[in-house]
Amino acid sequence: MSTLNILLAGFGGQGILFLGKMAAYAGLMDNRQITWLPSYGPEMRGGTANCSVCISDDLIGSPLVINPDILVAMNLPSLEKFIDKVVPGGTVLVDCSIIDKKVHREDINVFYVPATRLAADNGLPGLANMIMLGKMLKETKFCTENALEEALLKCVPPRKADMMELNRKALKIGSEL
Amino acid sequence: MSTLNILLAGFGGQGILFLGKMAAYAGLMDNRQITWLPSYGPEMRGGTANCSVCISDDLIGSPLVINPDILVAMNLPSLEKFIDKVVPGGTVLVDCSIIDKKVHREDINVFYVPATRLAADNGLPGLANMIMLGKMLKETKFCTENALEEALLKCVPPRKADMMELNRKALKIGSEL
Amino acid sequence: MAVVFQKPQALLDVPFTYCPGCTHGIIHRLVAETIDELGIEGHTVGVAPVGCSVMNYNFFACDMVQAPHGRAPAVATGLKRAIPENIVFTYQGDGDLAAIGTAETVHAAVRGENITVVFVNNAIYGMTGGQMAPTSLPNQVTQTTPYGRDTSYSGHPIRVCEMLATLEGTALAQRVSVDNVKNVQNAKKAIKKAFTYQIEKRGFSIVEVLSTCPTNWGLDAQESLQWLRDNMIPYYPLGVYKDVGGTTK
Amino acid sequence: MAVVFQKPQALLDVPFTYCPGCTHGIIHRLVAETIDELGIEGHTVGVAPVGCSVMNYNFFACDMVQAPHGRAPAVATGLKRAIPENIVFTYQGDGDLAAIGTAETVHAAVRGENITVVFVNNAIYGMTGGQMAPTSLPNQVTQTTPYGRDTSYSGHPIRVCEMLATLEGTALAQRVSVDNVKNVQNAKKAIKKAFTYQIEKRGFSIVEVLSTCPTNWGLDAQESLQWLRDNMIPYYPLGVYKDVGGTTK
Amino acid sequence: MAKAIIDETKCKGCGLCVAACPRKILVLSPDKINSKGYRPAQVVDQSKCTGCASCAIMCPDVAITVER
Amino acid sequence: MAKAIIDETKCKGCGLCVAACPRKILVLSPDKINSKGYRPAQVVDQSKCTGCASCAIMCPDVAITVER
Amino acid sequence: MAKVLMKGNEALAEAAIMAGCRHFFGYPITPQTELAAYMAKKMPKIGGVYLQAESEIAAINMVLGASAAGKRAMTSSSSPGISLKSEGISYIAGSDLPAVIVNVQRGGPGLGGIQPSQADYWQATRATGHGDFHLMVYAPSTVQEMTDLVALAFDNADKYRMPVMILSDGMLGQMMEPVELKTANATDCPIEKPWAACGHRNSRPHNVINSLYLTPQALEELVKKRYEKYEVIKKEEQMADEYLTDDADIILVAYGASSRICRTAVNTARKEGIKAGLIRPITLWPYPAKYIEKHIAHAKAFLCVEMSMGQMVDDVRLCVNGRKPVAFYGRTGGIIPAPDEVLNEIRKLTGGVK
Amino acid sequence: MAKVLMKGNEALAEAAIMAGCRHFFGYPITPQTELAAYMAKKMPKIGGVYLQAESEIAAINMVLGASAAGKRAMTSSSSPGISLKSEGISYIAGSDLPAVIVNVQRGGPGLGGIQPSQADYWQATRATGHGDFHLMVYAPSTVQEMTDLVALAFDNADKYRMPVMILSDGMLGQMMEPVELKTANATDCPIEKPWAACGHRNSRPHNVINSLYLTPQALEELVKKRYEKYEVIKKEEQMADEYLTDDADIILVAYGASSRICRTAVNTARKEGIKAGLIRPITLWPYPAKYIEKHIAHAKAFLCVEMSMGQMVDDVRLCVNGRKPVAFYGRTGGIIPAPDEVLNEIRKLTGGVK
Ligand SMILES: Cc1ncc(C[n+]2csc(CCOP(=O)(O)OP(=O)(O)O)c2C)c(N)n1
Ligand SMILES: Cc1ncc(C[n+]2csc(CCOP(=O)(O)OP(=O)(O)O)c2C)c(N)n1
Ligand code: SF4
Ligand code: SF4
Ligand code: SF4
Ligand code: SF4
Ligand code: SF4
Ligand code: SF4
Ligand SMILES: [Mg+2]
Ligand SMILES: [Mg+2]
Repeated sequence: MSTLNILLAGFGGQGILFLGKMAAYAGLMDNRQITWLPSYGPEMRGGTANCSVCISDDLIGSPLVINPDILVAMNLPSLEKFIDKVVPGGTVLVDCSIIDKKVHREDINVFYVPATRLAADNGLPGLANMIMLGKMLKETKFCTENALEEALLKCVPPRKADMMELNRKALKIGSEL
Repeated sequence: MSTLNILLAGFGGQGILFLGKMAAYAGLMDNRQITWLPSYGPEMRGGTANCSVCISDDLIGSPLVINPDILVAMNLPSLEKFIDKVVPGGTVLVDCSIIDKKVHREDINVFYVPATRLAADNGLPGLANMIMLGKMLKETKFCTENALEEALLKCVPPRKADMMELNRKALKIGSEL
Repeated sequence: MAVVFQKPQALLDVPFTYCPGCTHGIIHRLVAETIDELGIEGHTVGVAPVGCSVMNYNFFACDMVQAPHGRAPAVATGLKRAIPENIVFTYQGDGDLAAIGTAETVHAAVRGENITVVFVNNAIYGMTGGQMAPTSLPNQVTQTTPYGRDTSYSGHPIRVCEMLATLEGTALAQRVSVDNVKNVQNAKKAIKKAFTYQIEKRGFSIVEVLSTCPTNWGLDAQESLQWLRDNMIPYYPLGVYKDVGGTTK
Repeated sequence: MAVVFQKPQALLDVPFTYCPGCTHGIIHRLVAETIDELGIEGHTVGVAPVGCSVMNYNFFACDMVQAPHGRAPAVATGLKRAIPENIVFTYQGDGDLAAIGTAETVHAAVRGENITVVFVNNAIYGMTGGQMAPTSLPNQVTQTTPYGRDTSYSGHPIRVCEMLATLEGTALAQRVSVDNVKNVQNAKKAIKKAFTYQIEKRGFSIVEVLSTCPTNWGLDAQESLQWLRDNMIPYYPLGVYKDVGGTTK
Repeated sequence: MAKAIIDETKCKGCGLCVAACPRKILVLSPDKINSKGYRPAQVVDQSKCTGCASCAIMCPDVAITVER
Repeated sequence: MAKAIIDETKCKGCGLCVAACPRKILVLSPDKINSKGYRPAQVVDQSKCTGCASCAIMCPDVAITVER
Repeated sequence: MAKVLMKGNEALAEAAIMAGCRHFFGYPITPQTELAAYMAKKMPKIGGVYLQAESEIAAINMVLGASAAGKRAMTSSSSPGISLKSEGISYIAGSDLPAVIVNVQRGGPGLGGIQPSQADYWQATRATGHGDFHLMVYAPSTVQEMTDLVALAFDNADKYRMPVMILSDGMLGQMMEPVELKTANATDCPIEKPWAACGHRNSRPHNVINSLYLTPQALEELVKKRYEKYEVIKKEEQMADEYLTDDADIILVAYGASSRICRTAVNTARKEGIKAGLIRPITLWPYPAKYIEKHIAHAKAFLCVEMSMGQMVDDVRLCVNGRKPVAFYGRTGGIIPAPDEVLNEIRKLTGGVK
Repeated sequence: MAKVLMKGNEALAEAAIMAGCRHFFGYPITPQTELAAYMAKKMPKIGGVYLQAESEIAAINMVLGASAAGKRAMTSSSSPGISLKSEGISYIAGSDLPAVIVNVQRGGPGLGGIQPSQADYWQATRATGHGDFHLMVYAPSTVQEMTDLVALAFDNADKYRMPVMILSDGMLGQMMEPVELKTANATDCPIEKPWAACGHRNSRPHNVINSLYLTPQALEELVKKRYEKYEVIKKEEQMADEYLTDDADIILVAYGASSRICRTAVNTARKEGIKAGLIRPITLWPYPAKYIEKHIAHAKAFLCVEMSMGQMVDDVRLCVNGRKPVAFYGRTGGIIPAPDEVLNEIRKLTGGVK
């Protein structure tokens, strides 16, 4: 099955769900099947937030990603919770400005992205998520570049046009890392 | 099946349910199977009250008497409602001090008992029901005489001992008609 | 000779199924007279409760909806929000309104729902054969308080108008009685005011009518009126508890 | 050096699951301190509501029962009638107590049920993500009043203490706040009084505690306290609304 | 002259009209029983009727029409 | 001398204690992040503490013990 | 004890008291009112609790509370009232609390009527509320059984820590039959309940009564454990009564009120030479499948008779599983079928002759 | 219209509005909150009514009122809230009123959990309240279907004058998928409702909306008429989706969320050479028996997969009626089964090989 299973996880407030939505829309813009499923309910109050995104050429069965092809971990509890679930050969992106642990698996590709620090350094507060997305695009080619741009148009409301540029900037930083 | 199906019907306040209870207890005292089922709910507010009593040597199926062997009718609506349901050969007792209609069926035994007037005349207000019961015993032998006396002991609480005598008197009047 | 009193148009020509002397009938007539006088039958929808008056959908000439026990105010809310230009009233007993329907009653008032509630308080569950209602009086003997209502065990009777008067959404909360001619006439005025407030979009109006239940009180019709006077009125004082348009007790 | 302040015994050593700055935690502590001071933990049974505090059965050291949404007073009634020598309290949010649980609340008070209710009014449904509560303030923006609570449409917020004060069975109805040290101390006194009244078998006692929901109000902890002061206290005046043992506002 | 007309088929013999009439001209029929089994109210002296409608106002079964 | 002891594992960095302290000797840690991801409160100058317990009274997470 | 004549509702109430029930919470509804009235009269005299709740919802939650405290608690209602209790019943099941709930069924749906009915079978056996759970359901068919089964209900509720329903109907509730009341339980808490929330008295860790499990794994584990218990109950607790089934060609299946009518019909059919028999389920859940299984080989057909549009017939079909034809006859709306109607169905199935 | 990404809950809400629904009455509960929030946002802008009721009970009765007035009305909740609505739903059915009720199921019983579940199947298909009646029940399995079926639900509610349920779950409610919103209905009352209690305007006799029939004969007659209507619905309205069933040896039966997992499992099984197929019921009542019937001859076995301890499997068994083996696999408590678990069950049934 050509389904790409993506799991995005971190603290609430890091824009995890938005990150997922961007990924999903990008898939949609590529004319593929997609699903997006957030964790929900009071568990979010505990501070963690995560979200499953599937992109496929076929109808998607379970939208719940248990064994991700791609894991984006934006805090330590998330990394610890999900790292063992990543499929062999999968890709893991770690925000290493927040997580100072290393991943010990050998059978996966791990990228350490200091996204939060980069965002702060570049005057892009709250856009660490887009930096991660840019990096994810670069390393996994989960969608076309054009699709991501179109996704941005879908996800950022027109009245927030200024945000658009900042987002583009963050994506670029990520994709050039 | 040796089941005797009795239907007792009249206005609320005429002691219809008590009449049924007496008949039922009498059956019990004869060591027979018995059931007693009242009409219930707001229909009683309409003013009518009726009650099914079955006496049998075998387990009793439906306690609801649809086709009575014995019908005791203590007001006109009741008589009109049930007269056609009486089984051929059945017995009908009509309180003719209240109902001035005659029954036109030929295949049943009809007894006209001026119970309410007799009760009034004999200083037994409210005991027309027992006069009907006395007459019923006489005409149908639905129980032994002894059983009826025992039923009285069961149905009239000891502290109402004075009522006991009045009841006996009413039963006697009925059974001697 | 002119007819000075007759059955109102808003009552269908169907005999009431109430017990002899039960004042539900008087209250029905007052509601119907109000509908006649305001000329609103064609756009009035009534909500029948579960209780002795459950079948009042057979009596009132306006459109009627029968609601689950206690839920008449919610049903009325649905009806009113659907067609706000209609006049919507509920007619509810004390078990229906003040026991199982407490939340629906309070929140219709909280919302200031623009409906009229005719609340018939007879201090008992009439239809089910005379059990204690939340409004049954201290020491009142009922099927479920065979030794009299023990307030230390079952609580004190609830005074609905007083309680609802604390809510901002309540436009009118008035208690009346139908135990004599004068009180019946006052009751009529209150009911008419309640409907008028609805027409004027003032919010939630409730008229609590002290009523009898000869059957379950074990009294005759006339004795029942006396019992109402002697026992209910002292505990449930007649009067206006809230009136956005006028004086409040 | 002596310990002058520490976690009360009646709180288990389990971290609260509340959001940072949520005053549910303060109120928990006050209840626990009361239990400690009265020495009643061993014969106290608490009833947890459905709401953010649903899992307080994990926090209180006394026996606990988790009740269906709104039904805590009924569950408490069952517990209390079963073992009257036990001390039974409910801990309920405003959605739980004042919306779905209105009937259970009112009738526990009507019965003068000898229980204590700790009523946490944060003007919102916290747990489900910030919908309008019956206590949400006029114009308050919530998930289900995105344009602000329109009182002409959704009604005015309900003042529970004022309403329950009209009922004879209510022994104590007091509103307090936990927005500053002094108010927290007053809140503690009220809660302790409510428990004491239960021990003295005086009937139904309720303490309404104005509380914050930083998460769903979209404010930080400190701003939330300010919002409470600026908006809630004016609408919900602090004070004693009924007190069978003393002065009433 | 006024007139109170009682619909005997509707009357349930509750007697509330009897008690309400200030002229005391109503009674429950001592002999008649209507189809529902009740003794209907009757006007014993129509001529005394003032048409005050007290009877009708108290009648729970809307059985009374008053003319004046 | 008094002492306010903050259990950093319990603290959620809400800052209510910081605002409540009359001596203004509490701050949220500028650098530390606890296991829950919060910046815990810290006492910057213990010597100024009066042991008034205002901080503890306002702490929703019962993270503060006060000695005096 | 000598037999006395009692109404089903009253007999059930007295038997509950004799079984140690001292906590009854009710709300009036026809045709179960006598049950509550009886409790109201008796409980104060024996130090028990009769409390009239403000609603059925409050009543079931008071039961939840009293049961959580370790007491034998009960509530009764009729069809619409049971719907209102369904959330609470689901909570009681989800909290593993014992409780006895009586449904004196009447005609539905909606306000319906007040005459006897059996149209709440599905609700009782499959969905008295939301989620994966079951009640034990007993179906008395005589006033005597109204008393006998209530004692069993309390015992099994305690034993299995689950809610148990007595599924009765207006006919059984209102009728009088001779009844012998069995000996009483001494106490209202005959078995140890170390789990009860009765105050820990500083001598044990706190007890928690709860049905919330936010981790799906934990919730699943608990539900599965409960279903293991259900398997035990299915094995141990099936009850049914058989009448002339041994050689029967056509086997009627009916419970409660309708089973009585069927018995009469079976007798008449036998007189006509039709080999009819009757299986009368006493437990509706667990369904007495093994009683049906026994007869599948020799029976030519089954006829399920209910006072509904056909609900239990699903269970009969599930048992028979296509091996023999299963027919249905039902009346609804509060009508008690007459024996002759049933007899006619029997005749139809047998081609009119033996 | 271009496809947009929407949450199931929101898509359903928007589709309801497009279907002419202007009256929504709700009460918050996870995982359906977004549905109400969406209504709260949209309704005021289009002159519709969004009202947050004081409880689920009030909400369903407001629906009853608005529907009685002739309007397309809707409410939504999740499992415990549906239990509370059950009395009202029974009234709506008994009053022959249209209404659309959404259940975004979560784990039970009791307070349970908030993760997706399918354990309210029995409640939805057999006993959403007391008495003899049915709802039509639609089970979407994609966000697109959440929208398509809600339109159908409103149409059929009006057409048959009965309550219709959308039986969804937390997964479908919370997830986003691309969705195309179909064209809108012009009005909130697309068909004539001469029976509505909307005020007679002095131009017709009064209308009465009611479910009380004290004469059992009258009640029976009405119920039987309703069941005749149900027979029509059973004939006309069965819906199911088939996937690779034509040559299938083993046929999975699953609806909603679990059907998606089954589809993946079927694909994998096919790759392993196992001839698996899937029947996905879209209507749960009427149960799509004819879709199952078609395949009984050639299928070697059926496997019913649910997010419950086994509820719909009863209906599969009733259809198959012993002609082929029917197996069951389920997860409960809020757990979504993984395709591999289902694949394993398929393998077991086929002996591991084709
Ligand atoms: C849910 C539900 N609970 C209980 C009943 C039974 N019931 C019918 S009427 C009634 C109470 C009626 O009392 P009230 O509202 O005071 O009206 P009244 O008959 O006195 O006029 C009850 C409890 C019911 N039909 N439905
Ligand atoms: C019967 C039922 N309806 C709705 C819910 C969903 N629900 C959970 S908590 C809650 C409201 C909580 O608000 P509140 O009582 O104010 O407590 P808070 O979270 O604000 O402390 C609701 C509606 C439920 N669990 N059960
Ligand atoms: S039972 Fe009472 S309230 Fe009902 S009709 Fe009779 S007298 Fe009136
Ligand atoms: S959501 Fe609100 S009430 Fe709930 S824990 Fe968070 S801040 Fe407190
Ligand atoms: S109208 Fe007046 S005077 Fe005439 S009968 Fe009636 S009450 Fe008496
Ligand atoms: S008040 Fe009416 S019902 Fe009563 S006796 Fe007079 S006429 Fe008859
Ligand atoms: S005890 Fe008082 S002085 Fe010391 S840190 Fe706390 S608030 Fe400040
Ligand atoms: S009040 Fe408590 S939780 Fe908040 S910052 Fe201070 S110590 Fe931490
Ligand atoms: Mg009443
Ligand atoms: Mg709240």
